[in-house]
Amino acid sequence: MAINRLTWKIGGKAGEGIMATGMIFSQSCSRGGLHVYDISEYPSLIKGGHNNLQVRVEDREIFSQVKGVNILIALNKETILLHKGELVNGAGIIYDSSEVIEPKEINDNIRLYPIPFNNIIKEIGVQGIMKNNVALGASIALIDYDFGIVGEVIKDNFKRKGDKIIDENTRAAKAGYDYIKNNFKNDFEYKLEKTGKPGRMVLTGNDAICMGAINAGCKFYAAYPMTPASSILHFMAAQERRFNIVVKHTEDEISAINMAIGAGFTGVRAMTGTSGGGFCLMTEGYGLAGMLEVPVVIILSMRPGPSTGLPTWSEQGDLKFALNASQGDFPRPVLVPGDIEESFYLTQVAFNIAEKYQTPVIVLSDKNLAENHKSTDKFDPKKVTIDRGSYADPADLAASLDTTFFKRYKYTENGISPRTIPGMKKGIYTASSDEHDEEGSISEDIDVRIKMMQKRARKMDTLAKELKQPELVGSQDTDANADADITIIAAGSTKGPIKEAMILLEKEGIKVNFLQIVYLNPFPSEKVAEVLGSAKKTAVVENNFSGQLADIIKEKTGKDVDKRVLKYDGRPFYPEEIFTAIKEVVTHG
Amino acid sequence: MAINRLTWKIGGKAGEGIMATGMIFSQSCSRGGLHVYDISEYPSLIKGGHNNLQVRVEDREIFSQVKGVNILIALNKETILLHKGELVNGAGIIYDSSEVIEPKEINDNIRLYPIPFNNIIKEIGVQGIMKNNVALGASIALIDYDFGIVGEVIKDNFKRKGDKIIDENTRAAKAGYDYIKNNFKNDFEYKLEKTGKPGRMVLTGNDAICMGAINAGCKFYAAYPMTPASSILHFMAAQERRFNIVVKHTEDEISAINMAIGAGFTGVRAMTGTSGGGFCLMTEGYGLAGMLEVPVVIILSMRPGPSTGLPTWSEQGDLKFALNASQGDFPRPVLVPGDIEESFYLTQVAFNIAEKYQTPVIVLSDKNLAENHKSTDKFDPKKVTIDRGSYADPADLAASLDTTFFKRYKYTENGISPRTIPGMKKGIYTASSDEHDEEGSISEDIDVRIKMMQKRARKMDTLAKELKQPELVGSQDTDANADADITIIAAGSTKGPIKEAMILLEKEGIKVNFLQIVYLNPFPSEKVAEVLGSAKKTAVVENNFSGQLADIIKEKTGKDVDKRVLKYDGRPFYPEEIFTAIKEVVTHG
Amino acid sequence: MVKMTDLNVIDRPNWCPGCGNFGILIALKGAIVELNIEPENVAMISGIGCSGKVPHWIRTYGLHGIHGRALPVATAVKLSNNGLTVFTVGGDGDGYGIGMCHFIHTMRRNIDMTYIVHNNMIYGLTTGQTSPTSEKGVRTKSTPSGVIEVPVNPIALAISAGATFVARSFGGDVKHLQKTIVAAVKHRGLSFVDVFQPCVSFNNVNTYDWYKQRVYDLQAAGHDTTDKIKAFTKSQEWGEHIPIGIFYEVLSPTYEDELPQIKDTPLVKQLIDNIDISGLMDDFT
Amino acid sequence: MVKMTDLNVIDRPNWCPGCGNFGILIALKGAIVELNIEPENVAMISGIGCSGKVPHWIRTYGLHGIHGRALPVATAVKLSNNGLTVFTVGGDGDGYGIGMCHFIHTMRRNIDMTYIVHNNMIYGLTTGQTSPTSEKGVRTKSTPSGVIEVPVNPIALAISAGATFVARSFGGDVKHLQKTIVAAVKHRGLSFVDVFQPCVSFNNVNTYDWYKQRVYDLQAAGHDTTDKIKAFTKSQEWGEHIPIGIFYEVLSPTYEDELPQIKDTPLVKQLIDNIDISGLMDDFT
Ligand SMILES: Cc1ncc(C[n+]2csc(CCOP(=O)(O)OP(=O)(O)O)c2C)c(N)n1
Ligand SMILES: Cc1ncc(C[n+]2csc(CCOP(=O)(O)OP(=O)(O)O)c2C)c(N)n1
Ligand code: SF4
Ligand code: SF4
Ligand SMILES: [Mg+2]
Ligand SMILES: [Mg+2]
Repeated sequence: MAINRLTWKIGGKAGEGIMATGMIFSQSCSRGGLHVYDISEYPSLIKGGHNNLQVRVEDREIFSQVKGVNILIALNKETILLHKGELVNGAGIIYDSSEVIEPKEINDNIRLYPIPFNNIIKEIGVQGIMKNNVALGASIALIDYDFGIVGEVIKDNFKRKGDKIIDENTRAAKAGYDYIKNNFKNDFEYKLEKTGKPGRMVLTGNDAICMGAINAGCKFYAAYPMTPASSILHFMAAQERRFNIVVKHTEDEISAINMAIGAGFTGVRAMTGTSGGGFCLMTEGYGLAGMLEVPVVIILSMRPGPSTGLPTWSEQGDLKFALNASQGDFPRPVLVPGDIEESFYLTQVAFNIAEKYQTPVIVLSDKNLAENHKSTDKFDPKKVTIDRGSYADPADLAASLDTTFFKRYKYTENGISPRTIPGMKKGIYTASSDEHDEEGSISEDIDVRIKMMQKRARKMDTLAKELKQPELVGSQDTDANADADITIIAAGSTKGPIKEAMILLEKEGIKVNFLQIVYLNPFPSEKVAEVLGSAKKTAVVENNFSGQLADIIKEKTGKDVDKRVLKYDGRPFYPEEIFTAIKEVVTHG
Repeated sequence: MAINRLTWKIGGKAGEGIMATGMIFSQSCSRGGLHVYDISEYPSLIKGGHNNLQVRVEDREIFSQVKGVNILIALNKETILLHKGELVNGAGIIYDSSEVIEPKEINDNIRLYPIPFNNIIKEIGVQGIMKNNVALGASIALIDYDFGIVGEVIKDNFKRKGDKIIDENTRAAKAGYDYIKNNFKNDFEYKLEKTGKPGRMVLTGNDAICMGAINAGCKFYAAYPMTPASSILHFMAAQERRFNIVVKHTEDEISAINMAIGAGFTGVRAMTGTSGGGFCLMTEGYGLAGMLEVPVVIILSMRPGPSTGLPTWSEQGDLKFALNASQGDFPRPVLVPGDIEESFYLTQVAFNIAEKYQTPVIVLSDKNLAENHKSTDKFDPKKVTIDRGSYADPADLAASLDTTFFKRYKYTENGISPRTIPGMKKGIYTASSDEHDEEGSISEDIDVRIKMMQKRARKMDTLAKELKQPELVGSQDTDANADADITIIAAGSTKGPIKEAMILLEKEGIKVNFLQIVYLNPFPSEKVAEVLGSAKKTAVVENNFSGQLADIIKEKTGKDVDKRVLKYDGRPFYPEEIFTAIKEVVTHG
Repeated sequence: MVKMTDLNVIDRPNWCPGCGNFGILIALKGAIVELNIEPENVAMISGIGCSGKVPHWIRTYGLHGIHGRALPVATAVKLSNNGLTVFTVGGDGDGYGIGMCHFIHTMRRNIDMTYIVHNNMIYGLTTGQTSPTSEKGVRTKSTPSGVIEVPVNPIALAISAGATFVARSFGGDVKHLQKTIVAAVKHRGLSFVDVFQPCVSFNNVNTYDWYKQRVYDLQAAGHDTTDKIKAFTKSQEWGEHIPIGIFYEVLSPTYEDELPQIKDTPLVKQLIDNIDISGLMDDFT
Repeated sequence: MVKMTDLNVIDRPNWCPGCGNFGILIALKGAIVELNIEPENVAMISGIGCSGKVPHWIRTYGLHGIHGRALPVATAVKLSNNGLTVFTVGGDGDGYGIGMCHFIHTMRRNIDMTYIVHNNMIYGLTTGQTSPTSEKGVRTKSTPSGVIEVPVNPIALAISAGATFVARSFGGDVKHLQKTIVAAVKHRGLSFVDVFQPCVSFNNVNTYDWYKQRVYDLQAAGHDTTDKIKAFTKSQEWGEHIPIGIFYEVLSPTYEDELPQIKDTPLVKQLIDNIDISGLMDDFT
């Protein structure tokens, strides 16, 4: 008997409400004080293709999926065929009793829970689409969880759709629940119990980015839909009137970034978001923001390329692109959150850096982080203080002439010049994409060019000095092991499975340290070099083909990592895969 | 007295025909068997700003400008003020006698040749714009060069404008010539003599790229104007009917690359060309070509960024951008010609690689190489043989079914799959930007994804194997010094001044080797690592702020070069600057 | 004779059951059969969107490129091999949103090819955001408070941009659509067909019924297709009665007609191994 | 009162002597003076081109961005601070070539700002290539055998795209131009003014004289600016007689009107240090 430790999965055709049902399950678990992590898979089509969503539940914080499914809701036969290999001994399948399952199709140790979905639905008089609610209820019964919580979640989720819909959904779920209770023995090996602790938020990285942006005072969001960044647009649009934000679905990504630049120039905190293909179209504007020294936050949510690639899957294949996009040298801060909390806080930091250093800032996410849900404690909205950077001193302004432009691009020691925005008397200047002098006037002068390049570059030095070097940690965020067998270096969403893998490795007696790169630029070369110099062994764990982070590490430190653990099939790492790869490096080199 | 060794310069307002006059001078020298190298400077405006063009002439091959001007034609006073500092002892200034030059304005050792331009023009009855021809003629007299050659060049250059124009231009030049002969002693210290050897072509890197493209069978050129790539568009357009090429000035760069892809897909050798800002807009199409495995050649002609930057000046600031543009990992061959000959031959190689490896290929040039003229021996049009790569075997096609798509993306050992083009019976397939299987059908399958990523990547391995590692050379392309004091590594147009600097260094007893990187990707890591491992000292010479080539070297080899010699003010290196910097490294580390 | 089955592929289109794209695909195939064009001489070019998947589901040469950029690709395909019959297919977002620059410029180029827009007034593949043809006030995922701008009018824009064949049809009326596509292909020059395409998943306003109740046939109504002002006037009709059929058709030289480079031989068939640049080199000496 | 000198800068514009841009700059300054708008409340947004340099030569806030992308920038400037008077200025290549996508979509948005295109029918700054407004057959550096496509008709396109104020003027007639700009700024909503601008360096066909001989004033001719069909019909006139003046003007709610977010306070003036997301976090629990 395993209590509060299971993986629940639902699969069926696209368009059957898989995601909504999974969400109800996740929230129900979270409200019972349990921790959840869910992950969904869907193809790039709207209806009919195979969708699935998998929720892992435990009573400790969890950071990724794991191998092994305990309960599978198969809304169609295909789901069984596709996922039966993932089931562990004692797992159960909830499926439509009208499907015929040959004994040879399924392992002996798997329990079958056929349910007459159609009959039930007819009996209680609800729509066919409610099948998944019946299945959901059935699964709740199987794992013996509190149906009351599920009912509440349904109520909250369908609040806006009215009582009738709430009632139907609840009745469907209850009917499934009862069917199991009435027709099967209560001997399923996996159970969930509510803990009595308060519930957590269940949200995605994109949700966290939006909350971070709103909390940071983002007042302008312009974007063109693109998976996996579209849900940022949807979120921001849904909140536009509540938080007084202008949200614009633009004609293309070129317009999106240029609008964000227009807003930034005018003094409004502005953001745009996209994925690789859209970022291609933004690269010219990215350089423009760098040259104009206009603050803009760009969310680049990665999916597998090249080109359209696997549009609904995940990859970390744009690291080097983000670092080098657009012509010429200019400050390009790139921040890489590794989890949902960091998505929230780093988005706010990104706004601060953008305004303080007057430069575009990229927040690099990926589909795994952007779209998977995790139960998360409420954020601290006061943790990151808003820093709007250096606006021009009113005294300076008053003293300036009426016939000249304001020295908006004044050479300063830290590279940061005083800022003015339209409407400010005597702050007048033109922001120019041509090389320009301190007043913003176009200049091709050798001296001006050299000084201006250096001034802009100094901003990056100033920022680098301001940042702390990352810290090496041991398993479960403890202090680093002094005598670790290996150090893993990674950036972004691989953090979750790495943390889980570290627990597994520790159990095997393998001591692992972890260095998370949060700032891809300015890169913490010092710390990374130190780690590479002192660690017994090193590995990167990356969701891409070539090992881009390892390349960057080598460029910055001159050192190779011992092993590049890579995965580029669009799927996130399982902790077990990292475990195996790392164990292999440690034991056989 | 210095014979056949001088630098001639002309300056005046934009729009006064500076470039045309310089071209006549260069061609005249070249036809006399002399070597020339010219370089022009102009601001990003059409008329009135200061333009100048400088021609260096010697009777040995020369590769760059050098410091020190011997004869300055000043079409206005500003030219004298701007350039007098560049004049060497004994140099002469040809200028309008109506300008007053105070003795203190000018060094005692400079000779003044005031000419009554307006009177002369009135006398011979030609337009005021012919002033520069008068000045040109005067300069020819001063250096005692053969006026007959100049007359011929004028005739050839104005052939299309008719006899009247030829006559006027010639008379203007002759009048200037006669004025000097009649009014000044023949004691100017710098002279030119024709050598009796045959003349060479006088052309730019862009001219060479176009000739290479045409010779390689490029039949489709689509581009949007952008300095310094615009002259490729002009050249190709001017030749469209002579060589049966379709040349399209498109609505933007996005269209340009997508057109080139359309042509490549259809089986036509296609090219596009742009500079950084336009390349930003091409990055999405660049990845598309990579995914579709469609051959396209992209000329990326660099100018100083970020953003619009210094649009009419030069920089090598897009190396890392070119190498990493567009999302995801795919083969990205990048070729960097270092001079005009290489511009010709490498463009042809680029077409061969593009078709053989079915992938986009970038040829990375810059404004210095693209727009400066050099006298050059005629190219060997047969040197690079056309290789169209692997089209599908007719037998395979005949055998394929009528109901399926052709295996256009067949997994092969070398990564290269058989190609079909529209019109081929039974070769039907769809080229898809989504990840796809061997037949081109969209697939999200794990196995397909992995195999397809590997297949595409293998093309790069195959190409890498095919390429020779670059060779280390000594000064004047001799064998490398076994005991060189320093090795310079560089890519692109810095090659010219480096070659000149090596001669200077050798004269000082400093032994220098040179390693030119022609393939930025696949990068010759092996050779570079070997050189870095064995050289006493190493330096890169780059026209950019951050030392991008040095970064790439470090990423690929883990090694730092000892010195980054950088220049990023938009101007090319003078050999003397490299000389000084290298000497400093050698002597003081 | 080309048969419908010659155009079939093994995979079934993965559009939502009931999607208006099915009808368009059938009409497209029907038109190719009716025109008797060999599949290998057809190039089907698309961008990204539900509609953009068409090339995968018809056995002709195809290129499924990037979002909004199909027209430049198609243009070059035609110029590279003017023996091919070239179609561009795609969505309203693809063509009138991100692709608008190419739309206008292609309309004025008069390349002899056919552009079919699956206009479902929504972004289908990205799960339901506003499109440039969404009506003012429509609430979508990206415009939960309602679209503020007025919709684009592709017919008026095409006419204004200089297109020589401008039509509209309805995916729910396969016969009309096939007839329109046939006329479009037969037209010498750029043919543009805007097709009403119900999206059953994300557009529950502009449904099959919605269109059926409104559309009427311009040709049946005796519209004069040669008069630009009348065509423009018709393009302004919207609401209870919406015209379909050919709005405007005029003959004028195609882009290819003005290229002596391809008069005798398509580019792709021109030999490239004996090009002589010696005269060119002489020019520079 | 704002004076002409308040708008002067120290540098002189570096356009070619005689360039039509000088007249446009004067009219623009004149209009701002006439409208009495404080320079610090004006934002002058441009892309790249000879004309794109305007913001550098007038003492207002300015943003000289990238080629073809001025309209999105301007849109956001206005939405971020709707107290500003926002101008977009740029070339025909910038606006009708590479920027065509934004042109059409901005026309349908009805943001209260003014877009002035310096239409010299050529690419000036890049030294003389064809522009989308170059007439068919024109030989330029990029079209030495003559332009093949028909020119775009910006007036017809703007009308078709839903613009609420569509006008044309001539840089050689500063009075007419200033009057037109003043009317454009006063119009509530998006105002578009196409301005004939002689380029003395690269366009020797469409000269001052060429225009002077052809242009006539629509308003003097009693044109009805409220009738879209008539406006479209007028937009088709070209050749011996070319209309200038206001083609079309209609009042309809601006984009800003439909944003309660900025009804009381412009975005830029809204405080951001006391935003409370606790309710939002509750939504996810
Ligand atoms: C550059 C870029 N931006 C965004 C996307 C995401 N995207 C894919 S299809 C699509 C729009 C689909 O709408 P439409 O063109 O109308 O086609 P439909 O699906 O409705 O047929 C978008 C925004 C993309 N693929 N590329
Ligand atoms: C993306 C990009 N492509 C090309 C250019 C080069 N460029 C600068 S201005 C210009 C066109 C100028 O023509 P127009 O917009 O008509 O302005 P004009 O100079 O005639 O006023 C071009 C192509 C650029 N700056 N950016
Ligand atoms: S989402 Fe709409 S357009 Fe796309 S396949 Fe489904 S019904 Fe068709
Ligand atoms: S090139 Fe033409 S548009 Fe540009 S400044 Fe000169 S005259 Fe004016
Ligand atoms: Mg659509
Ligand atoms: Mg122009």
